[in-house]
Amino acid sequence: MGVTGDQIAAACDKVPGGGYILARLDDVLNWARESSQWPVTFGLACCAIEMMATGAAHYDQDRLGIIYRATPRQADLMIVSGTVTKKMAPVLRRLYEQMPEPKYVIAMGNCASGGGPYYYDSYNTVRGVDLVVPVDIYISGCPPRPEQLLDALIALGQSYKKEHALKLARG
Amino acid sequence: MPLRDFRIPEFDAPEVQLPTGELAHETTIVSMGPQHPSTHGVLRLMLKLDGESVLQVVPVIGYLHRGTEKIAEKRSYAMIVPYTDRLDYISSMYMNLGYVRAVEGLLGIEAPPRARVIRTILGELQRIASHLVWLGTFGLDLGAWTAFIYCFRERELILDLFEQICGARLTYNAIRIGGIVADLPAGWEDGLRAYLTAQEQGLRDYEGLLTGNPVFRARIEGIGVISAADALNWGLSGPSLRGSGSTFDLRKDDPYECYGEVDFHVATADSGDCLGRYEVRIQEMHESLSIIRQLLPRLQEPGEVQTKVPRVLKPPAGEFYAHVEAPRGIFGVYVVSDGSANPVRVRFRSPSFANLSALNTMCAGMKLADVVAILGSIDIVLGEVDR
Amino acid sequence: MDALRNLAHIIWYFIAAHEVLRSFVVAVCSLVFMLVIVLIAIWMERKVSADIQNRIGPIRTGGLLGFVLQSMADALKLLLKEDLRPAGADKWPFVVAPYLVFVPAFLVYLILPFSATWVPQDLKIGILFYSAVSAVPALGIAMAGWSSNNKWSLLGGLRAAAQLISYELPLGLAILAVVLLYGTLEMKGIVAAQWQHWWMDLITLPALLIFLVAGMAEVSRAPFDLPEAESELVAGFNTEYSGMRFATFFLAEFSASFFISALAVTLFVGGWSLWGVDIWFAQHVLHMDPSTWNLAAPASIPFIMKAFWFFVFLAKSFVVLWILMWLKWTMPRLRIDQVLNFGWKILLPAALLNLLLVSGIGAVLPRLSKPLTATQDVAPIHIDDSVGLAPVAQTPPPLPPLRDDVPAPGTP
Amino acid sequence: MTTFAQLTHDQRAHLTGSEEAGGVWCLTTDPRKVRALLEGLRPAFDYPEDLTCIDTGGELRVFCRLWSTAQRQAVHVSLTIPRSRGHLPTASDLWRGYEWQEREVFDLFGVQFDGHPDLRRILTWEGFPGHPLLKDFVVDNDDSSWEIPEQTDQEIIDLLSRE
Repeated sequence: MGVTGDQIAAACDKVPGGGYILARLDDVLNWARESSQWPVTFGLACCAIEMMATGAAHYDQDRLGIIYRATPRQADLMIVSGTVTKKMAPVLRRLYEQMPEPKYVIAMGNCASGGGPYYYDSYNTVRGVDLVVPVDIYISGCPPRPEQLLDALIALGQSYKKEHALKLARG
Repeated sequence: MPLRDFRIPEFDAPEVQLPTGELAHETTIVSMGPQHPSTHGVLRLMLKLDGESVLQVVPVIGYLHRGTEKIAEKRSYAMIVPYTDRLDYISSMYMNLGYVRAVEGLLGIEAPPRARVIRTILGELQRIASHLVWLGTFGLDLGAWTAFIYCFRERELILDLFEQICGARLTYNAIRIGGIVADLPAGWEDGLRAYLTAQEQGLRDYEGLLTGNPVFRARIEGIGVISAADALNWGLSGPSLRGSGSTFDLRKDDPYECYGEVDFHVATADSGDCLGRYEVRIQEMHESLSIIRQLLPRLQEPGEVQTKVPRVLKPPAGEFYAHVEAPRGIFGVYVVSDGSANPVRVRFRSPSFANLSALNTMCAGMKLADVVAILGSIDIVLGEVDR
Repeated sequence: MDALRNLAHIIWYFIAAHEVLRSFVVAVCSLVFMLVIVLIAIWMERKVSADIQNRIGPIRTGGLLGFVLQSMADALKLLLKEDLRPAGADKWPFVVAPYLVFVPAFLVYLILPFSATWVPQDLKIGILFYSAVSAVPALGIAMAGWSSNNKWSLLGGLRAAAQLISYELPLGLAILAVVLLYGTLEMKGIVAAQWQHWWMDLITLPALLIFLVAGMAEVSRAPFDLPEAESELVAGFNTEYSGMRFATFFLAEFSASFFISALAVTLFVGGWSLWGVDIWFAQHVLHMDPSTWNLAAPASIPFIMKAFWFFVFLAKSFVVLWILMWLKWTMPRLRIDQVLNFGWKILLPAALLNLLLVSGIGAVLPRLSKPLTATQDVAPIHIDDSVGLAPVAQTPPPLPPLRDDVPAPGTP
Repeated sequence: MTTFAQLTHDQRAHLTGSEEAGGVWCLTTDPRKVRALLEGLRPAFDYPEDLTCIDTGGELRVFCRLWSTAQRQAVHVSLTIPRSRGHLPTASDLWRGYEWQEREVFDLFGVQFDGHPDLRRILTWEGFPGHPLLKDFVVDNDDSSWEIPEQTDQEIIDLLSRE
């Protein structure tokens, strides 16, 4: 509110040694983002069941600090778990647009990544959710195992390290 | 690839003319879903509310309509089996079984005895797994988180057993035309026995957590009542129908595989409300365990698990309708062949589709929170509603 | 070195001498305390739920320091998020609502007696202050629901308004029973009375149950979490809130949960006292002389005991909080009409009945309510080795002169 | 207990053909007689199991399957209608379960059911071009032509606004 991350970053750049402070600040913020990834509760099809299984006792996503939020407003990422149909695509896009920046998308499973078994001969399937929203991580599998989803979430967390968290801040 | 640009449809409620006069109030139209925590996927309910009371529910479906029936017209008979996995993805085994039985009927062949025993066991395991997902999500709908985690704990054990047979956790493609994919791996029966013991303890856990809980009972007793006659008229099937007192169960009424040879009773409840449907499913899990126990000795008998079928299936021209009692109700498959390698038409009659159609009837006069409970109690899977 | 010490003295003098400044410092301290408590409470919630559900809970972040780092990461991340305001939202109510919920949630900490003499702001009308302030969040929640331009939020806001106001009554009546019994509105006095007469807690046991149930509804914890019922209203009144504003709601919710536990401990479970065990411990293990302690004279009580009581208080509060969590993770949610029916038809009559009962008991025990009208009147306890805790003297002995804790400016 | 012979005898006037295949009674009829046939079947066959349509290439065959819970007996009723603008009387007042099934047949095949209380598209959306399960509905496997037609909720809103 008021001051954006960009302005803080610009101010830091002017101070001698500010670059170092900025880098460390980014590290801390990226650590925070990595440790607290909240996906939106959004299941489309078969993969959603594996997504639920990932949250259950056997795999326990909460170990990584991952909790599901029902409203897109409080979510950091969207796990597109299942086939996206043309009827669903506008809703999915709206959901994505309702999420606050910075936001990420995981395309879970073959259907979300590229249409999967419904690529050919289906009149209602979107052949890959990347036609609708930008995707950061693709997971193969039909459906992927919970371990794969966990791996993707960890990989996404690691990828934050390349970003300037402060410049992404809009708070 | 650039993102497609399209207009996002706005949901605009109609302009409401504010009523005037004393005690004036207006109704609200709320769109629940397609993304909502308790619509079990991508169902959308349009609710007409008067405060918290529900006046009308209009389910809007098709958000997961993938055109499976159209795709099936372009595939060979064996290639359709994996697509059936993805209809009711919570009970894929049963979807396989339904379709495979239809094609077998068309071909006039039958699976070998050992395959039929294994199919029955897999089917009942799948029924328990499916009911566990239902119980967990039903608990979630009512705000009881812990039951969900408990149910998934035992479900993992079933998935491990399935995985040993076919290598997949959810979409099995394990029941094939003329048999099953492979014989049981060594040691599978021991795993099954260990699971049966664990599951019995698990069932005690869930019941301890939910059945006697006064809050849980208060939430579901007398909610979403539908009479047996109404339920039949609406085409309800499975536990949603038996919760109203009907004993209609294809495992008894039109036995297939080994169901004619095992002893079990059809679980029913008379109340016709959410509690009745809950009790039926809990009883069914006990019955399924008993069916599996009865069939366990027959796993010792060696034998083939696959009849010889040609590589390219060309059934004679004709049609066949097969139906099985899937965990959610009657799953019917209607296959029409013209003698070529691809079917003319494959029709999937999905239980959830019919069960969902009666939602408005059940929700009359209920509160908003009850809609969630009722929807949870009829246990729909959007994959098979939309197909 | 001397200059520094002088400076410190001057600052201390200023702080002590100026009531406003002192209040400000106290407020900041209690805010920090609240934030730390909330961080721990959130982590505890996740761990307790994990334990109940056969899971492990957060382990990856922070290692052994996870109890504060995990929640810190969540807060930092939320700070970073874009702060969205929906297109049709009512700007000012939308912006103000989180703070209307948050500020009362930490203001009430001011009146909590954390230890025998450690009360951030010792109000004579402590409980009245709580009753007044705790009614404000209902307004904030209703405002958030109303201004979000979202029907789920609106339903959540309306539910909150109905529920919070309904349960305010049994909550107030349960507190009233305590006030009636001890004859004081001052938190310190209530705890002191329990410290001296531990069996009083048994009389207020029904009131404790009523208070806990009403309190759970008041802070909207399961099974009364209807205003934000996830499976029904998506996220209820905070559906449209993101980033820091959502974090504010989140903090306020956990802060209120802890506060309800702490208040229950203060009013019904003996507060910082340990039912006489603390006295016995001080006397026989630490070889102190409790007969010289005077609650009106803070300096007469050794620091170690105050610290000990502080930890007793925290431990008790967290135990009560754990019970609330235990209930939350094993109970389904009630329906709105059931919640209101329960509040008006069962809890309120029960609270009234309890009030009647307690006033009857209060009439039988006249000497209790007599000398305890204010803390100043609390007599020093006299320990009789043969009896243990002696009853309060009919006529309080003269108070020892108050020692001036504040050093004069300039004195080294 | 109705037997097949008894059934066909009672219903002869409404039938164009009948056979018993694999324990299932298969009846064929035509669009004008179907309503009377179904009304006659209603008392015995209380469960509406399925209703669908098959595009054989030449014409559409509408197929319905009923089940008698008392008799444990299935009956298939089928009839053919022309490909375009086929009209049929609705059966949704006899079996409420057919209400959605008929909507689905309307949606995917374009068969009109006269007297249906709420004949809207069900699986596809309002304004979907064509009826996808007809054999002449061409599915485009090419990505580049993918586009989403306008989707509105007007029909649902109208339905809900009705008193």
